[in-house]
Amino acid sequence: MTEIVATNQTILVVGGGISGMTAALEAAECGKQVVLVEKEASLGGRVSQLYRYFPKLCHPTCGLEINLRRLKSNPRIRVLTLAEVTGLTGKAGDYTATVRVSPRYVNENCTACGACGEAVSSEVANTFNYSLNKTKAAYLPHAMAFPQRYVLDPSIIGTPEADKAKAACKYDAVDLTMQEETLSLKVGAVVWATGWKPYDANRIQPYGYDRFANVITSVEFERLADPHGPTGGKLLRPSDGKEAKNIAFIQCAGSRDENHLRHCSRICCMASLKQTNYVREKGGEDARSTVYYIDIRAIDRFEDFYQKVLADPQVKFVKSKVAKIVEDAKTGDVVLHGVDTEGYHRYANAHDLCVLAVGMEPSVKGMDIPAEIIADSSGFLEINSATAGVFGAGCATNALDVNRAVQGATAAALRAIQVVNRVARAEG
Amino acid sequence: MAEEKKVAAYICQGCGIGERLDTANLAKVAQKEGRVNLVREHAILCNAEGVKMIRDDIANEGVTHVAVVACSRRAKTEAFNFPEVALARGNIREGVIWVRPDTDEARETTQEMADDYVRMVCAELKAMKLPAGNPDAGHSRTLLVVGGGVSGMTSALAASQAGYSVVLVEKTGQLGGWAANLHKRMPSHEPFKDPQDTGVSEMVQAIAAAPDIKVYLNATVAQTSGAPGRFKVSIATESGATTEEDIGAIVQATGFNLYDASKLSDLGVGSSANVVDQAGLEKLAKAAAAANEPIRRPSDGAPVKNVVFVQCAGQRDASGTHLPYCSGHCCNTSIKQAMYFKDANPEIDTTVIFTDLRTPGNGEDFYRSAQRKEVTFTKGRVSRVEATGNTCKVNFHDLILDDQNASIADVDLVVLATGQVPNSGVNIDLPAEEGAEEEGKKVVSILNLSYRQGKDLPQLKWGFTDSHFICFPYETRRTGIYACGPVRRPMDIVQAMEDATGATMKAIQAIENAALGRAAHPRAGDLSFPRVRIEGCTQCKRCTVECPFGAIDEDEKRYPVFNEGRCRRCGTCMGACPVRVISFENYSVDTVGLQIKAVDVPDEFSEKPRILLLACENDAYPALDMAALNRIQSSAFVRAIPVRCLGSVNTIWVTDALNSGYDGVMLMGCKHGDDYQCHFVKGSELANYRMSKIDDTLKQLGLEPERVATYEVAITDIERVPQLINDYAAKIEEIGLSPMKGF
Amino acid sequence: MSDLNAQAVAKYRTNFLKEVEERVEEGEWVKMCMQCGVCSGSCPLGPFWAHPPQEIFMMIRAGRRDEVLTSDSMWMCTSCYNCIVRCPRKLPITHIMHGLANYAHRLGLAPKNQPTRVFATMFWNNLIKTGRVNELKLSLGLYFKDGFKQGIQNALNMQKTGLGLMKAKRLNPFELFSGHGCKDRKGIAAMLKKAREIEASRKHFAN
Amino acid sequence: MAKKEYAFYPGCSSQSKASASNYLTSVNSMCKTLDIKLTEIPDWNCCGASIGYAEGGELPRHVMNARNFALAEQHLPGQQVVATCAACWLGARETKERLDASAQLMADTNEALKEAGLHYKAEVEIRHMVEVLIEDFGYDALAKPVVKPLGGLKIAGYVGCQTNRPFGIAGESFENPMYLDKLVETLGAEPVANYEQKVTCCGGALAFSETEKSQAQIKNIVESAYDQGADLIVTPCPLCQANVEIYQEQINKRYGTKFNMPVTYYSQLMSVAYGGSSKDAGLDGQLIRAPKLEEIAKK
Repeated sequence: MTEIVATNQTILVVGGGISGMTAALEAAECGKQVVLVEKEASLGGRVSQLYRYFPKLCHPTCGLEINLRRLKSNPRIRVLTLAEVTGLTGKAGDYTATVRVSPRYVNENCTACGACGEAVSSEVANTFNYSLNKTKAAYLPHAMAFPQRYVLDPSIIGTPEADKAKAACKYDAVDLTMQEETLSLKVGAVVWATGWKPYDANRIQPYGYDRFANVITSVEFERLADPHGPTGGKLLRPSDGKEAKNIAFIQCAGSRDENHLRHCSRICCMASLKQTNYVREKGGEDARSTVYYIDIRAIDRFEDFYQKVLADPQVKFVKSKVAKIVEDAKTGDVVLHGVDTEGYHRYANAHDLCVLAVGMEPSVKGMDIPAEIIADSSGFLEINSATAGVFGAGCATNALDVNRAVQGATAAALRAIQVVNRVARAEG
Repeated sequence: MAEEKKVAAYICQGCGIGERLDTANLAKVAQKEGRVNLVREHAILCNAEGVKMIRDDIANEGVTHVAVVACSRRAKTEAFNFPEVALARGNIREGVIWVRPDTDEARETTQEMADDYVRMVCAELKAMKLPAGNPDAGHSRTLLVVGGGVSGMTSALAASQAGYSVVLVEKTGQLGGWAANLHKRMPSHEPFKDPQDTGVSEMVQAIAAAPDIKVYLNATVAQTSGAPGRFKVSIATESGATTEEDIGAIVQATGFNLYDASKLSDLGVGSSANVVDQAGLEKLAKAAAAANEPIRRPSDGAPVKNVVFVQCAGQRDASGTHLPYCSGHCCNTSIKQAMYFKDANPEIDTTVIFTDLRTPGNGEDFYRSAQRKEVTFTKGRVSRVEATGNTCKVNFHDLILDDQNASIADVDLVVLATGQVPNSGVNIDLPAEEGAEEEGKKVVSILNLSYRQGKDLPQLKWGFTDSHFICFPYETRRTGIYACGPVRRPMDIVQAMEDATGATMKAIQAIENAALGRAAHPRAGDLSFPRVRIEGCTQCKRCTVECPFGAIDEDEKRYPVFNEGRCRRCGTCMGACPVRVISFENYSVDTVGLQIKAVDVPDEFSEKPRILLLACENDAYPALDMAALNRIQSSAFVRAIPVRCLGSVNTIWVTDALNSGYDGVMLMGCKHGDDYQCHFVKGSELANYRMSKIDDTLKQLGLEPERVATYEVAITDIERVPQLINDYAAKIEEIGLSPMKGF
Repeated sequence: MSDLNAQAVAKYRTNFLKEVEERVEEGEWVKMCMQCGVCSGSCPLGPFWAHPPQEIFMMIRAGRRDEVLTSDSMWMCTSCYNCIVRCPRKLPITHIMHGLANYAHRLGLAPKNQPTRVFATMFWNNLIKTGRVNELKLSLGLYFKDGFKQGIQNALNMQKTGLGLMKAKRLNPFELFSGHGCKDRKGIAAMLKKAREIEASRKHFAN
Repeated sequence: MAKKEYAFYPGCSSQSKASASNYLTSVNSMCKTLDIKLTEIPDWNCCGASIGYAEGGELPRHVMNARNFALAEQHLPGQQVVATCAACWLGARETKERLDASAQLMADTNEALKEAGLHYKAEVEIRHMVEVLIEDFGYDALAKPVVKPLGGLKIAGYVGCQTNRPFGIAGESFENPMYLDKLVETLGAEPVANYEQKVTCCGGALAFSETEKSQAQIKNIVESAYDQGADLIVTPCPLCQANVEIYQEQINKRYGTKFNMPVTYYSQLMSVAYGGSSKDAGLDGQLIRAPKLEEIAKK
């Protein structure tokens, strides 16, 4: 049974992405006790699945490394992975949270030596790579996974595969008897940082994501570009593994669209502008990018990044919401049909690969979240629940870039501290 | 802690170490050469039993220094966590067996590698002390907020609600800043349909009601000295009198100024009274609302029937004449202002001329709401605004209808969406005279820091005092001082309030850290701090100049004065010091120097070169680890030492290495240049510079310049880093072993 | 200029958008377009539009009344509804195009011999006679729309088809004389007359 | 299964000796098997079709449809109105939705209806025959009566526009609706896998006025069916059927193609699969005969 010390001066942070980690670290580095709950098997969230950040084109894993070092050296944070908050009752300064912890089947003895991974033969979809490839059913979620501990996929439990994994482990880290646990924590304040999910591209029918192999999403494109990704960092298109040299980016794929997401997801324009840099970085001088857009939203300081890309002769901009995509059955190329609205020019452009800049949907949408937590009609949390001690942070509250998400998370940490400090003063 | 030092080395046999290496020999090395007081081997050092063994030794044997010879310092940190002793890690898993083939011919060199890492960790421990903490801690728990606008007020209220007292300094006669001049603000909550009240007066009242917020109006900061926890701030008031405040940390919320619209004569400024900027319209709207009248055009007071909003006026300008950036809020602001007219009288024609409409997030709902209210949005580029008596003619290129000569005539009012110019004080990176003279106007310092490195916060771009880092928006270069609001980057009220709350969080954290003498991010919690043997100092000033955080001042005798509270423990000063008088208790010229010397360098006939690799612990070292995790092999002749930052690399390490017969030295640090990755700002750049200087030394020693090489490495370079190592090893074999061996 | 048109110009002067909102079916949606162009790209006859829908919306906002109302663009609409289902702002574009065509037709501004305009007029007049479509008369009417000679030509072109249809019992030569139809033709006529009156008043077609 | 009863709105083209009379024939035969009772709305009138707008305008169009609703409410109370023609269904449904959405429009409509002595109570449901088949029966139920599986037939399911957009069949995608393919499978034939012209517009009413432009569209529709090796095209819409079948002759003239692709209604396939003769299935009504289908019917 997992032992956790928590009081009504403890801060519960839900979500171990960059927002949740930030909120947890800022509070803990201010001397507060924190319990950090993450539903995946390791921390890091969506940013750890990005190859580079805009506008600096630096690597998210760099920041993750720093945050992990802060975390490792901080005794005040208790991390629970494979855990989800299923209930929250009480009031500010006096909450009881119910946390469901799913079995990992690997305990803290794990040294990440990899023996179990070698032992098992069955494979499962590699969700870290958005299922673009497979991984062993005993796996380390990714190279920077924290906790640095393997996971057994539930699908092999009760099969000989699981026994192979257990047999291979010298450190008696594989525990096939692990059961789901439900914990009940006493906490004073809660930071809800459950982040976002990419909008389901299947639902954008005219673009045929469900029908055409070479139509992929922007998050999948990040994995293609990443050395840790399924193609080792090469931009190989799914249909035939051919290197993609002529790539289309479709903006507002799901965003700004009343058939899909009403809101603008804010980051997609910059993300695509950034990804045109990948195309150049990987494909060299003869690589081409075409960005199909409605408005380029390179907001505030990012404008100069846009201007740089605009000046790049290898990148073309077309002010148009693409009407539909047709697949050229012979070549596997995708042909984009539409009208360039600046002066009305009709086009039917063939590309090797088409990247849909999919919108941000708050993760809580469609999830059953504790009644304490108020979401607007788009599923975004109300930033500051006036009297309550529950505060949204990061992309759970709005469509934000990393920088703004972290600002919000830092702010949320203070709001939580205000609550527990009140409790502390009251208790003297 | 026990008086006399007792060093113990623990050698793990798990993860294949036992199979691949002769751990008994490692133990022997630790004993004989490492001279440790206690050596133990264990089958699985990180399991409960192994950890208990170590704890027991600490408790019962009085062990004060622990060498864990097992996996990388990045692994198993929960298990190997002994805060009460000095701890060092010998990395023989990721560092040795995972990067070497399991073959007979490789066995010898692999063992030598491991032996060396044992020697190194023992040597490191010898020179290490458990940091005792900073005696120079400051204990003020008061927050200084500079600027009484929405950002500043938000910060003050947030701090007081968290139980901290606040001193709020506002240069004008009242609180509220720009927001106080607004008629309304854009909506912050669903349904994002209509403008809402600014809420400024409520905030002003809340501040008045807060007992622990002391407000200085018509006041400025005359001087700021000291460090987090012990800032001394003198505040100049109208009367000319200055008062001193003891301050723990500072939030700078000095906001923005309007872009000088008089530079926009093409857009009718100057030629027509009916051309105003957004602030100008707010004034008109406020007046009209107060008088409960329609908004009137300035020229003759006739009610406005036709208004045009020109977006990006003097913004997003690639030509270099005007502001290069976008101010982010202006599209929503024009939408809001168009609603001032439409909500009052739907018959008024309102047109917004834009190139890219930028209404992120729920702003899209606000945009739709404006369209529903029949605000017309036209994608176009305005070329000229002509004054035509009491009206104007707006000429533009209609980009949708592809009409170069489109125009709107009989416009009663033209509103220019001009940008925000940060109010960030002196640009300390400009030479003094330039810094003082910007567009003829004397630039007034805001904080008047008595820091050796300048009066105000360093600026990032275009005068904004933002953080350079995406993951760390509050990674300030002046510890304990945090900027927020439009002084940091262009923003609207919602963002400013969020930002101010975040900055306040960091300021409060700085107060808490200062009280305990702890370092702030990125080495959060580090209790070590630079110590100087002042008697050895030659007053060369390199440390004071090169400190990225302005932590070091100079006293009247020009000796360095270290302000630990400002220090981020990067060691740049240590790397800079030519006489090596600066060190940390757990990281010093010796902790690294002795490791280098501890390595067993075979003679020139052995054909076994030795290469020293100094790797930045943030990007290069993790990359090495992850390469090892993927079992990517690399040369057995390399000995890697993680460093806090390449900036902390003292050239003595390199020359010592070469003198003691190493055949080459590799330095791996972060990207430098405009998009630098170094979290200590200039570390890798400095190292580069210092190594370029080392060439002369090499010549004196009669060595080839290739013997020292620096690389920019990213944390994702898991394939590249081993490649660099192997290429370099090959290069060394090519130029031959060092002639310096055996001296 | 037709009286109706003159009256409209007098009533709305420069504000064409307002005119469209009050008088054109679903016209109040025009202001909601955000110029993404997905409609134009989705139209099967797109290449034949002088001004595609999203451009027409912009022209309306820009007050280009004559250009819009005399254009034959909206007559290109095949009612495929691709634009409607793809529009991110959910504009009922098909209906707006129909509405504009109808309005231009009503004001007598639509291109005189625009074939779809001619056919549509015929179709409606044909169906209201009996309440149901008389396909034979309709097709014959269509053939002879450009005069007798051309009509014979057209008819001959389709002769084989026509005969085929008759053989297949899908075209009835006797429809020329009797054919299908509703019983309550009077009621239908009265009902439609009333409907036109109401619509005229609702849309301010004051005469 | 109990008898299902609906108020039937055949539409102008599906009258005897009208251009889709064979549709009607096959529908009747299909309904007989499925035990569906269709009662024609007495004295129903034209829906105005997709082209009625230009001369008819808005309210008159709605009033025409509302008249049918009123008649159905009056004579066939409680029964849903079922249309077989895509345009009729669309026109009627559009009217219903607009009237439901606007009290004003509803009032105006009834004011006009009064002239014909009618009143619309807004109680009717408007459905397409395909909806009835899929939702009220379901593929499994539709498979049961199959006695002559259409094995060996490869069929291109040409959905077209008006049963598909803007309303469409519940749960189907506008870009790639599957219901015709599923129906074809249900009847034992092989649906064409990726029939890319599945939802291309045939030109609709503009086939009469913009002949060339429409025929270019139709050419693609037929061509792609050939490319995919289809034996015939199946459609749910009379106008689609007529356009795609009738104009092949002219297209051949215009483009020198040799098109001779049968175009049938789903109801004809069902009638045959349910054991109906060519005559029951209205196959004698084909301008371009469907020999393979007729063979199966003969068996």
